[in-house]
Amino acid sequence: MEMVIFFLFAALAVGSALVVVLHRNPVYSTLSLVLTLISLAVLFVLLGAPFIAALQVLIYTGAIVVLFLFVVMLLNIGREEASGERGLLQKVAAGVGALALLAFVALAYWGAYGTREVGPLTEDFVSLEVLATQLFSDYLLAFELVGLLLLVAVIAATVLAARLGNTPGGGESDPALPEAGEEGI
Amino acid sequence: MVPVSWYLLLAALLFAIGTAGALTRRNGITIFLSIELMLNSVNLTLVAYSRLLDDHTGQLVVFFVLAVAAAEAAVGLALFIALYRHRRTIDLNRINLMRW
Amino acid sequence: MTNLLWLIPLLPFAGAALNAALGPRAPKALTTAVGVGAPGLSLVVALGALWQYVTAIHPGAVEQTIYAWTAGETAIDVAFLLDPLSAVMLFVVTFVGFWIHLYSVGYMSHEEGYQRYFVYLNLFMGAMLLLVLGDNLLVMFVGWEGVGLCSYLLIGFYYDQKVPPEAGRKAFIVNRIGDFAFLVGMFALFSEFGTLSYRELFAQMAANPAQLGADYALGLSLASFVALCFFVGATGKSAQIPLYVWLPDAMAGPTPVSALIHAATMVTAGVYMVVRMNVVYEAAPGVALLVAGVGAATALLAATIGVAQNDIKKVLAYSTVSQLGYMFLAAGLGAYSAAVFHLGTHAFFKALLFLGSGSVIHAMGGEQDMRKMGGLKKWMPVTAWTFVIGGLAIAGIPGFAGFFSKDEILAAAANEGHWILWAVGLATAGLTAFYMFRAIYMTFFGDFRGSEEQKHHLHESPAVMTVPLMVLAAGAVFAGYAGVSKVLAFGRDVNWIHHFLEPVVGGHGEAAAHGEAVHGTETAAHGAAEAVHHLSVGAEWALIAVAVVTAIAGILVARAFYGSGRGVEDGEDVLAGKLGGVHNVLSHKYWVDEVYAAVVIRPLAALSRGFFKWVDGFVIDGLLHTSATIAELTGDLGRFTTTGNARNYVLYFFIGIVILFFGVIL
Amino acid sequence: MSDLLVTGAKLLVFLGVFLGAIAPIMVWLERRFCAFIQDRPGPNRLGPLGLFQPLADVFKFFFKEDVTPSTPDRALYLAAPALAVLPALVTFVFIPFGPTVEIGERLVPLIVSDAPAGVLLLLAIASLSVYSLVLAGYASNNKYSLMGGIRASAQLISYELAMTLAVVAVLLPVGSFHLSDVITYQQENGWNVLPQAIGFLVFLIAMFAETNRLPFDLPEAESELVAGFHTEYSAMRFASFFMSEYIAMTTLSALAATLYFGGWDLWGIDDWLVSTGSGLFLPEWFWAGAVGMTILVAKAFVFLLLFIWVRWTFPRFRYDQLMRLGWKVLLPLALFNVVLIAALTVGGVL
Repeated sequence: MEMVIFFLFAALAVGSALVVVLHRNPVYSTLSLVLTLISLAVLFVLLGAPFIAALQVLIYTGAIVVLFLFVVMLLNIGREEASGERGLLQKVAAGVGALALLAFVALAYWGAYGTREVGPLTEDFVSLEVLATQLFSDYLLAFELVGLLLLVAVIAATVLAARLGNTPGGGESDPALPEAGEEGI
Repeated sequence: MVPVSWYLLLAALLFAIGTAGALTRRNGITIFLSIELMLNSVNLTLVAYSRLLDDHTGQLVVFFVLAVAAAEAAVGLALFIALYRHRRTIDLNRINLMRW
Repeated sequence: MTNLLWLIPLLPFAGAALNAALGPRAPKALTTAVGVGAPGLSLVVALGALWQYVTAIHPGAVEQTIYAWTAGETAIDVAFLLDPLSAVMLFVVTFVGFWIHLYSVGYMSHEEGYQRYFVYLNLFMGAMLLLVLGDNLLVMFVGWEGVGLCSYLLIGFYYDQKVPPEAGRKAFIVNRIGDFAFLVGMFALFSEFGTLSYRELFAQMAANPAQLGADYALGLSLASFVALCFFVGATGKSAQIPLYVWLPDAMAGPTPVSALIHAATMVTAGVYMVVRMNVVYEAAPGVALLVAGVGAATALLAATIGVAQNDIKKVLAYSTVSQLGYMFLAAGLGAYSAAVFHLGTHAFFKALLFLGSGSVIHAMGGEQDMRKMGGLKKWMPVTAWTFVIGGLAIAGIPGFAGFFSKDEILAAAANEGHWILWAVGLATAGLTAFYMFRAIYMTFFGDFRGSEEQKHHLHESPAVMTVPLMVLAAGAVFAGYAGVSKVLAFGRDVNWIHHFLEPVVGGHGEAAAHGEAVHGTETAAHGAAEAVHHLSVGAEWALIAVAVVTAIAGILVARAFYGSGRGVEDGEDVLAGKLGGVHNVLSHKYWVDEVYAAVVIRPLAALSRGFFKWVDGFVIDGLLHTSATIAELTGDLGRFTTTGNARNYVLYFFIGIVILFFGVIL
Repeated sequence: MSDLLVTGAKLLVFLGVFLGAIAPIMVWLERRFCAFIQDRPGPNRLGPLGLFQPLADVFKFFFKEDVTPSTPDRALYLAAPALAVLPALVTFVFIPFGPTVEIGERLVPLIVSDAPAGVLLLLAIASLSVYSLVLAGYASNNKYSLMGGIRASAQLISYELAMTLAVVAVLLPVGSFHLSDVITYQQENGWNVLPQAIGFLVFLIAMFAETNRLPFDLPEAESELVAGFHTEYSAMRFASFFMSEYIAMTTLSALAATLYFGGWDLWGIDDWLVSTGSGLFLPEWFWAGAVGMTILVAKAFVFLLLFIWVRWTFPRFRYDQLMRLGWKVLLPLALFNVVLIAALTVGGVL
């Protein structure tokens, strides 16, 4: 059963990831990313991290990717224009590099763990309480710093996206734009 | 039970796809999406290791990655909007003022 | 108030900082209040501290450490010292300084850069007080450099004209030569004794006198070497042969500056230093004699030049050089208290004379040539009579301050048996009387020789300028009574200043006693000579009479030549015709500047040009150009990677990472 | 396998109640209640009190012509209505409708999915509903639709934040992400609406914004954007949006009832009803489920009536007012509420 779910969603994740990267229309890319994220969330549940899975859906798909979609629609970016000059070398080099990296990492993983399996999930591991306790004790400073980082990001985004004077287009939805990334934290 | 190395391999595959996308695409938004993909593959690795080592630290790092990704998305997209406003494009091949 | 010692130098510094912060647009009244108020408060504190110090029953030296300058074992602190010597200097500097500040309010009132002037002047006061009050040589050196800087700034105050900035540069560079020697002397002392504090230095010297006598460098003993170094430093600051050339040029600055810095206080720093280091000079009799000789030579040389000058400030400038020579003469003869005494009285009457000349220049609308003055007594009586008092004081007429101090110096020369030095001093005294009264007659008596327009503008200066004149005139009269010698007092011991300074400069003090023990033979001979040559009371009276007669003779000669408006015919000095070639030599200041230019400056300039052209232009620039060309070529080669496209850069980055993975980790 | 069977049964019950009963009733109620407020009869021809009117509507939707605009994104155009229904249908699986009961030998909690982070998942899935609006707006190839979609994305994200924070404040004293624990907590400590008054207010307002109901119906503001994101939809596709909105309203109402008003519990009256009923011909577990469901639905209906009442009472907000309310009033208020509740919880008051 678990194996089935794993392969189902792993395949979905890889497939949609390919669509993200290959599709010419950014709207489809964005939606495919949503699929990938949801597949990964399911895998998280399989790995005994339901909280992270919920956060993944809540924050990533519910907020961050919506923001992407929002921007795509706001800027009304159409399809990528036909490939121009000198794209080939870059593509080949990137592809080869990515494959080399994949091969290397895969070999390393396989060498290290093989088909090793882990024991069944324990109550403690799934427990949100243990996770939360650790977050608010050992990682309290990091937590606070992340809060600060988000504040800085909000201010930065507001400053960057704030329009000086009136320019046409975009409609009245702009005020919401900068803050939207704050969702859920 | 699914061996943990499979999750790791899946993550590596997603990472490679994301990398290739980030390097080959010219649309700023798509590149950004590819980077998000890479981030998520790392998240999967972290959760897998969390499971492998029976340690919550991996999950907590994912939590922080989520927060940082949110910040990154907010700032990055604001940058794209500002960029678009000035240049009327987010095709990175056309935004090559870093030369000279 | 001695515990507020630190406040005395700090106040002028604070004043300077405040005025600088307020900026040139600040209301004039505010600038004035700060600029004069700071030294005024400083004076109040100084007087309080001095009163407390002098009236104390056993006035040991007051020391006050403010701040540990150095970390580690060698302790050099920012510390202040109030002992009899610095007390006298403190009084002179703050008192004269304050009145000159006040005078400046009137003198500078119509000038551009009023605020800048007070910033500099306050800065100078602070630096000078640091110099005087410093507890060790390093603090003194900081003050020493500070006053040098302020001197430079103030000489070049009128920076939009040609001459003042050049004069300022000259002063600064010449001073640097002396400062270098000072530094070397300081290093020598530090390397030997490991401290720069006066108290510790003298204590160590007293404890281990052999060290001073030991060979040190250039075939000189430590004492001689150090004494020589310090003396060279002093010749720079105090304008002695051979480094006196800057002082006459320094007259390009505003006249109150000449009065304060280039007459009353800064230039006496060299004298102060020599007196302060008297222990060293006691241990180096040869150098001491050199000091006396140089002092005497400078005194005579400057006096002769002064005779032929027509610029009223130049006359006073050479007079200053001459009087400083007197002080060094005294210091070199071991009559330290006489030197300090003359320093004090000179500060009063020379400041007075300069301020008087300033008043005259102010009235004449900037004219400084005496040949175009005359009869000014009629328009500016206060200036005229205070100037005359100053002249009488410097000439050494009995009853005035200069008489007492000059007499002490001549008596010291006579007592030591250095009759040649005495004769030079006497001749200088006569010349001094002559040129001072030449100036007085040319300026204030006879008929006015300037243009009608100038005549129309003649006026007495405002009270803010005449009051300091009167105060300083009073000082020029009465300051001398602090040091009435035993002979003049008919055997009574009323020489207050001598007794006051005794703990520092002694003669009977600790250090001298030790010096005697070490240099047994020498000092014994010295003492013997002293004993042999010690003059009888009658002989002293005779010598005093000779001096007074010489002074009066000088005045009378001046009157004969210049009285009642004589002496200037067709805008030329009659003396020029009478003396002929000699006058030519004198008016060209013995061509010393020209000689310096030919011997030192031109060869140096030529050498510098050579370095600029060949070493800098060819070797250094060549190396630079070569490396730049290589970098450029390399850049050209790598240029094609710089596409300006961020995606390409990311790709380079990524490929680098992949290579790293495979190369390093595998 | 029987686990799956039970879950399926529970799912069916919920679907039946929600889709088969509540939605049609709501359609009818909206029209009648609106008419009541406007002092007119409303639809009263078909059936008693016009009760069969929804049925007629359904037929009409089925048989109307399906007009499709010429759009470059036909796939997305078709997917959008489906995406609208899906999250709305899924979310209610996390809402409990009764206590844990014994059926035969096994203990069955009367909740479709008792997932570990249930409430979070509910909110997470609910947040996905924004995609349907955005895609509908984008794929319609119509500028009004696009604007509606853009508005929807910003609005939903903004208010989701305040809503989530309000829910967090409820969970704080409970110490669990299970909604059943929230109900148990309320059984012991009284309804949350009193201590959580601020949070409830925030939740209530956010609820209106999340369902695009007046006074926050800017994505479909008919006076500005024709019909907003669903301008280009007709027939059953339009009905899908229409239905999903009602389902979402119902789910959120049930959630509000669960979080703040004790859910299926009614001060022990439910226990009495169950024990009375179980003496009759049906087993106890049936009565527990039926009574719980009835109470829950009754409470939800209070909110649904409120939805309608507000809709016909208040004017629409302007867009900047909407954003100001969300970011400058509700969010700070919700944050303050979280801090307050946290302090009270730590202090032992709650």
